[in-house]
Amino acid sequence: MSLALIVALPFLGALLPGLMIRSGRNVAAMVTGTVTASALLGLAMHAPAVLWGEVITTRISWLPMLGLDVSFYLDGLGLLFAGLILGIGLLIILYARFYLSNKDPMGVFYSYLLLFQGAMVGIVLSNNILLLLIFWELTSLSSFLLIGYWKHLPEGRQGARMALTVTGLGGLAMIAGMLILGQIAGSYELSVIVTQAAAIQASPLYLPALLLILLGCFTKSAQFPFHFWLPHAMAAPTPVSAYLHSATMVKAGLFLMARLWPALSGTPEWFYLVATTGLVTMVLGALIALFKDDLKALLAFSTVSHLGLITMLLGLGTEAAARVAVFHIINHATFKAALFMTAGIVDHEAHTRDIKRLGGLRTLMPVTFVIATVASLSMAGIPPLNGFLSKEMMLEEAAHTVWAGMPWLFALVATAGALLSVAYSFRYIVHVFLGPVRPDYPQKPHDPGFGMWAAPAFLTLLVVLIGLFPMPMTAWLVDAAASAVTTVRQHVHIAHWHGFTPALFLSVAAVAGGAAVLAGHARWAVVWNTARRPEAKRIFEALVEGAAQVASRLTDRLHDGALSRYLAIFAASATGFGVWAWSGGSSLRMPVHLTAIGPVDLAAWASVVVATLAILAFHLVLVSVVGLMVSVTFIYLSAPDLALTQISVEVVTAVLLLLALNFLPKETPRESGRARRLRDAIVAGAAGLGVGLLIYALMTSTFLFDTISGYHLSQSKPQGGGTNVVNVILVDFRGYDTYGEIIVLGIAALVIYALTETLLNGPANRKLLAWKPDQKRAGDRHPMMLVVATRMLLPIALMVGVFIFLRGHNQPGGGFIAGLVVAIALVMQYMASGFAWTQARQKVDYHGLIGAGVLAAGLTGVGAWFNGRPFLTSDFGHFKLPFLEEFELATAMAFDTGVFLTVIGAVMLALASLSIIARRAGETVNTEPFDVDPSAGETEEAQ
Amino acid sequence: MIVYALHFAFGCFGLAILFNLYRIARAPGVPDRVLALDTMVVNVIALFVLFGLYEGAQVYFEAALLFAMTGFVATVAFCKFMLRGDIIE
Amino acid sequence: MNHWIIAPVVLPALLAPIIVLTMRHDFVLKRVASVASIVAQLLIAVALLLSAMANPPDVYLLGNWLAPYGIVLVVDQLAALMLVLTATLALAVVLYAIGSGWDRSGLHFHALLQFQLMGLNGAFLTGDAFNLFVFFEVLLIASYGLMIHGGGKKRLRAGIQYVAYNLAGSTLFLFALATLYSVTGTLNMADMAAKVAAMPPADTALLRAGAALLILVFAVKGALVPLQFWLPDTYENAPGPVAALFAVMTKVGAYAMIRMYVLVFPPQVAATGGFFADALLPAALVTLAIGSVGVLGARSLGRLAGFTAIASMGTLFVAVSQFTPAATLAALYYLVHSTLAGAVLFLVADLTLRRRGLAGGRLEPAPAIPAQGLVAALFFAAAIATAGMPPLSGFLGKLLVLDATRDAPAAPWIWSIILIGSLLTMVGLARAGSTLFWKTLPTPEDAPPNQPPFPAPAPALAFTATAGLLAMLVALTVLAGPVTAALAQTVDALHHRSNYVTAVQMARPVEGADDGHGQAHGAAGEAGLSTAPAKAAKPPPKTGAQTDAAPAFSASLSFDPADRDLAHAGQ
Amino acid sequence: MEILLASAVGLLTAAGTYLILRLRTFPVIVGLSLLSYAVNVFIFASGRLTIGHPPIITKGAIEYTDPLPQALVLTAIVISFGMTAVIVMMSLGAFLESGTDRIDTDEPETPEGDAP
Amino acid sequence: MLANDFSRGGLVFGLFLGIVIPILTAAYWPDRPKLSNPLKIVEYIGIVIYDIVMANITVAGIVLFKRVEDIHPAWIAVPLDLRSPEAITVLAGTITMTPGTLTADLSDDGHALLVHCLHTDDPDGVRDEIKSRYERRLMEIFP
Amino acid sequence: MLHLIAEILVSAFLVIGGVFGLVGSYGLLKLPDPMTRLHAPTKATTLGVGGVLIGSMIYFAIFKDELSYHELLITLFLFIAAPITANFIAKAHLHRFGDPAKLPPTGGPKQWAGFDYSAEEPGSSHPDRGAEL
Ligand code: NA
Ligand code: NA
Repeated sequence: MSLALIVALPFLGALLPGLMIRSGRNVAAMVTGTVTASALLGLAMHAPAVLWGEVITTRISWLPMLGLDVSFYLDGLGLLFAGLILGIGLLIILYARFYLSNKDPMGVFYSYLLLFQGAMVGIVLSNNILLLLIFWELTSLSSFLLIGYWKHLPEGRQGARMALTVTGLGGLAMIAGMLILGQIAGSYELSVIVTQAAAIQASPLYLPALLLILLGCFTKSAQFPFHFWLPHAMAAPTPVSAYLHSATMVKAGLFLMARLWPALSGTPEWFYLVATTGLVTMVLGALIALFKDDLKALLAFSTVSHLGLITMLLGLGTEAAARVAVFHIINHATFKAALFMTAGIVDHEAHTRDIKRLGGLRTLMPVTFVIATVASLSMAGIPPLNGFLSKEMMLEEAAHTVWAGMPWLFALVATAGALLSVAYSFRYIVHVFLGPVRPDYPQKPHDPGFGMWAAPAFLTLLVVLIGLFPMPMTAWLVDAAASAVTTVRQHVHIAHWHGFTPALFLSVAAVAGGAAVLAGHARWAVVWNTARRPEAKRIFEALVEGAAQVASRLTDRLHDGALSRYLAIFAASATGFGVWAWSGGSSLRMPVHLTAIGPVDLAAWASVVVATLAILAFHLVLVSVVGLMVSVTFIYLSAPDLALTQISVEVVTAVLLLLALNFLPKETPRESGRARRLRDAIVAGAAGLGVGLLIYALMTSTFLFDTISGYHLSQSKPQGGGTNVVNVILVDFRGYDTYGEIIVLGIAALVIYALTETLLNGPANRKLLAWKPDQKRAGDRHPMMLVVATRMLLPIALMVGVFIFLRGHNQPGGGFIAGLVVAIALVMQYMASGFAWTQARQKVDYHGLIGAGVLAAGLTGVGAWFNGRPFLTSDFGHFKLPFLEEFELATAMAFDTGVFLTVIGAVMLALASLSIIARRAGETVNTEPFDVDPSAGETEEAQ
Repeated sequence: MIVYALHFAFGCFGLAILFNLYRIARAPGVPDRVLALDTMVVNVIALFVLFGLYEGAQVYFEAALLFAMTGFVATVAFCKFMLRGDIIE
Repeated sequence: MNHWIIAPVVLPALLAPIIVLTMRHDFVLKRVASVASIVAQLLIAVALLLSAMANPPDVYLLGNWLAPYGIVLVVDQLAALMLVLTATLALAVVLYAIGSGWDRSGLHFHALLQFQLMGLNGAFLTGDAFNLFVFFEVLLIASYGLMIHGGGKKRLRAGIQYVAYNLAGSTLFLFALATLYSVTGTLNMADMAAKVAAMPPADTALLRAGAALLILVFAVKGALVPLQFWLPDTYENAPGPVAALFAVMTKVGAYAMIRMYVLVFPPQVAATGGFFADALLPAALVTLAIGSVGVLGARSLGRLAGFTAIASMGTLFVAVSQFTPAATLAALYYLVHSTLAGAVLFLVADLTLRRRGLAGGRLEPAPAIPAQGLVAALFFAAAIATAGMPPLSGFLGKLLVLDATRDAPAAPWIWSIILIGSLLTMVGLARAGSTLFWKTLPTPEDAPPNQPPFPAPAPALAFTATAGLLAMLVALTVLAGPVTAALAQTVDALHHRSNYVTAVQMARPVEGADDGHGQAHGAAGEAGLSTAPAKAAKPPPKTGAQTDAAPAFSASLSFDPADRDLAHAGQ
Repeated sequence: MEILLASAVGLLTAAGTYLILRLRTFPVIVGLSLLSYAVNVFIFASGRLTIGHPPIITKGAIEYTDPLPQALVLTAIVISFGMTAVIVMMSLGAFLESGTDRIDTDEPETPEGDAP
Repeated sequence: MLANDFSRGGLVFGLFLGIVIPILTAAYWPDRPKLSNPLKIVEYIGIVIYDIVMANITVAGIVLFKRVEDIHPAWIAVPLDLRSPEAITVLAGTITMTPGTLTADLSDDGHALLVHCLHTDDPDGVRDEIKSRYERRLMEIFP
Repeated sequence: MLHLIAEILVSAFLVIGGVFGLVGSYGLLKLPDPMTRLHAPTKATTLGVGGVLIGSMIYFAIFKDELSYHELLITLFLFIAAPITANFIAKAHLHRFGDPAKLPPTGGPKQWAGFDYSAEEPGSSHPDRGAEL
């Protein structure tokens, strides 16, 4: 079976339990087990070759650019770990089937479990370290789901988040570490990296890489000072704890250290970082375990301690120590998984895991007692069990180790760790199973069914068998794995009796001391419980909560909805950045001809200045003055089209603003304080100064290149068919811009209309219905004289509009201005006789007008396709009509018609929307064109 | 002769605009302000016509006509707003 | 000329008014037309992309006018990629909007959506700086309408802020364009590139000022610090599918920045040099930091999603700021990923908060919601994608960015901030997810049923749309190899800017042959590029302040496939 | 003339900027209008200033002002009109719905929720 | 559309518009009055133009040379015999454009005009002159 | 000869127009109250523009051989618009600051139209200050 398939099987299979759970819990468990068993089988098929020393590889190209390939390889180490993961996984699946209660969604559980399993197998089989990283992070994610499985428990949620945060932190550090490592080694393939030890260790980036990678390993393997998350992950259901936190996830860190052992170990940095951390963790974990009253917590810290032990062994950097490490990994997996399961059984049966409430279970749960006792004794290192074998070998290695010039320190501390280990192991037996039967268990326990104790029993059997026959049971596996770790062929020699070695003495001391410590446990416990020491969970929670609080406050401060500040920052940064960019360049000042100043210019300038300043005092009429003077400037500076457009837009905008202002507060309270206004004035002043200087500099410098508008001037008549170059640019050279621009107008009208409808159907409607005018209103809504004048002016205005439209191609004007003129003429009519009266005489639907305009423009553009030409290609020709001389008819005119219609439609739809709001606010509808009709009385009299 | 007359007229209407500006900026009431704005538009129209004369070009007359229209509509709109609040009712 | 190039603009532009006019009262027809249009856009975009992969940039001369005098559309691989991305996203969004009933909560949703797409497509296709402004405005005004779709006071107030901020941005855009026109005398981007390369080193200050203002405009769109302020409130208050669509709006800023600053102002141009890269990087890093901190500190789901968008823009701009092919590739991959991922997150957020009744998006415990398991699973996947965790494409994108920045002088800063930012994002998302989906309150007996404000007509469609986007992310992950290989080609083409410039220069109008009035605009320019086309026709009228310094396109001829070396040699 | 125009543009920009930093919607809208004037004149002036030579092709005329910036300004005017109309309407809508014309939303949140 | 040569085309077109647009806008002007007696119209226009010129000279004199304290403004109500809205509007316009008077308002039944006098010491005389000089003639024009 | 006469005529109209234009705006400054101020620009400024327009018309007709009807159109427009403008500003002023008691009676049963509030719904509030433009 391909390695990729072995890795993929659990992932693919993860879908099944979720689906099969409908067919029952047994089926789900069976399916899950089958998936795992298949993968295990696939692995086993490779086992002989691997044990023989072969390396199996699979490679699928994935992201070659990055050097990320789906590249797996199976060697002894991989085989060991994959076997553990899948084998213990199988047992856990069995155990969980009976452990989980009916209320727990089992399908989901098995799905998560398989996801996790797949991720773990992926880690141990990866050849590519980037791929390994992916599986690494996947284990964090899937364990997050598993730990938080009992989501109703706050400890479960917190534990899950804590595990994710800590291991996630490590994982991210490791990303950096792996990328550096890959860079040094020139490859992300592990099989290459392990051969590059010399290059790696000589690189200046070795230490950063090592630190980052170890951060990942230590967090994952719960090494000091990251040991705190592991016990809290125990909020998970026991099968999860047994699987993740004894056999698999926490060993991922060890696996990686073992994997990179050839490349990274052997340096003082490695030794001091890894061995010391391992040693400290081992002692500290054991010490804490001794005083934990929660069975699972006890086992969790014992796990921390044993992981420290293995880490320490890997840190020593010798081949012998590596062999021991591998051997202990196997042993620990067997007894610890069994112990977790027994703890789960106790919990399941007695409904408590509190040692203080337990004791005397020996007679009530004999089977469990036997299993737990054998496994505990192995954990304590009592001969002839497997734990004894590896512990002896560990002490032997420690005894040979010199730490900072002190030959005794390492052995001493290691022995202390072993001593504590004996103590807590004995405690598990003595305080839980021995002693008198208690009357007050939450539930009177008894042994569970076979299904539940089969798995731990099997593991305990292994404990005994390995203990009795270490060489046939495990030597082949240890050899293969150790060879893979060290890249040198290893032959382990495991024996119960090595003679009177220092290790033996240390071991005996540890057992005796441990028993003594347990005897005085009550006294020590008082000391321990009264001593003040940092509570990791609280620190962590406070840290994360604090970070979140700070983040919230920072974010809320920064993004508090104060647009005025946002815009001040905008203006200030634009000014600052512009000035900075400008000052970094050079400027060549060439004398240019400046335009002279005339009296009219001065008047216009003065008007703009005064009006602008007065606007700050908020006189709206003055905005019109500015608009007027800008138009005058345009006229004066040879831009008649601009002037016409500006003034027309001006008045339409004024009408729009007045319509809206009717409902808005008319007076703006002065709310900002002096400092605030000063700040704004400085920002605004700087922006104004910057813009003023920029445009002055632009106007007084020569064009460095010919502008493209020379072409527009020369080709406007011959190829564009019009003499008004601005209009020809608008409808032809850059007709596409104009197309976009009328669409903007059309959308604006659409948005306004949609918003109006929404308002009239929302809470605003209530406010409108209750709306009272906030100013005294004069009588005479539709003054007769205005109506009569409008009757005369309307035809004139419309004529002007049509006229301006028609001649726009050659003289100032065109569709846009004409549209505005017509709109203004209509507005005049609306103002005079009111909306309803005028609307009643209006056959045109403004929606339709906009749509027709946009479509006309678009279809004119599309029309060129039929001529084989690009969008918006214009065409024109000369035609002769009776009475009229020859004239040109351009398709651009059709386009301009689209513009014309859209403008009228958009402006009128916007105004109509506002009028609808006004009518909702209680405006009544008039049926007569004007309110005062002098002739009305006469007719009545006549009748 | 026309040139001098033109310059004289330019001066007159330019000064007139400044007068209007003063009245807009320092108006005793909004109606006065609107009146001044309306007058300003009419003076601007005169300027356009003068400018057309000065350049001998007709293109400025459209502007004048349009300004007359927009000025009228704007003035009516402002007044209507003062009178009724709602300018299209 | 290949008329398909303009189809992505014309199709929605013609359809939208038809929807408004003829389908006003027939909702089914509207929906069918809208979906059909988007499917067509997707097909056209894919066809354009395939064609662009095999050919040099294709140029469309609008109005048959010779470049640089008229407006040109240029479809190269980058533009086509953005078209495909936009259409893909739009398809999911429109299906979601239909499925969730959002499209009925106000008027004109589908018309506005079509106009929005028109604006986006137009912005990606144009080769003209001012036309870019016009299409920015089209897409913005459509987005204003979509943002306030459905109304409500919070949304309207947030909408005003969004509009006001963007109006300020548009004003700045115009200042920048006028400055650049004033300096270079052109609006055509390829032509501008040529002119900028030929700028005399003694007179660069104004050009730099114009380019600096322009970069800020794109920074506004791309939510780059300190111009990111508009984003959180906008995204939080926009309707769910609209917020999802907005995922591509920020990318318009990134696209425009890549386009302008790789084509016109690359680091090897003497006038501007590495100035923008130097300014961009710190801003991008702060953006990333602020986004990540915001995710951790968010008190509501919408805001959280908004800050993930800011963080992703930070990451994206970090890559953009490098201006190297590898980094640009990383930027493009991350761009595609973050668009899809951001959209998924917003859709899932909408699925969630619409089911939570009064609790809405607030990150507080509430009673369990209908279909909690499915929504939670989608949230988990979306969170993985946005946080850049394996196995989804975010992780690959992040690895690409890290890999591409390893040689940067600021690499330690970049790496630290990206990785710590990831951690903060991850923690923030985990906290949010566990509050929303794990820490549920018991449903009170007398509580009113958690009804969405308006009924979802086809929730399955909404879920499918969301899942479809997720599937795209999975595809992006699995096919990372081919995708990056294609992107490498894109980036290669992008960084050889002479391809683009030459394509625009060489584009020829269609000659008239079929009718008497027919005329090939710009035929005068045929005389050859070595002389100014305007002059070849007849003695041109002089503009007020024109000089005879250089013919329109002459400077561009100094470009050559190895333009970088040449430019260096020229320094 | 250049100095007059530049100073007027600068002043309009400054006043517009000052107004968009106010706290109520209406001054902000007026500020945006002023900015729009400023930028229109800015674009226009970027083609340099010419008196009495409108870009209308006339027999005998040899000098014209640069027509392109004028066309750009026209486009900009139209677009900004559309934008103004939208923001005016939105301000009205927001005021009617929320009862306030404050543009900043940094006041403490009201307890009742809002429709999503 | 209209080519450079503007004269004949323009004229024809102008006529065309002059006919079409009033037809299009007819809906806005119901009950369009029929005018009779074109000679009277010409006479009226002549009188008004003359009065406008005179009015301006008068007003200019007041503005330029009269001390502010010496200006005596007054309000006058002018009862109307005219009933046609168009006629009243023309009258009101005439009043505004001629010597020192300005129409400020209409009564709510439309039967009186409120006129403001810039400077007068004989309000009744002003009222009588308005009625005799303008209103009488308008009565003949608008039957 | 024709040209000389035309030149004199044009110049005269321009000067007269300028003077009236100035007087109109000066009146706006000098006159004491809003109602009197209204008289100056309505009449003088309108006539001033009229003068300039006539000058322009003669100029183009004689010197350019172009018969321009724009001026007529502008004049027509201004002469229709000016009274309405004045009327509206007067109404606005009366509404804001006027006191119906100080006005002459209409002579009929009805009030002046601007002060006739019968159309307003009863009970609507009338705060005294209105909009500040
Ligand atoms: Na044409
Ligand atoms: Na036009």
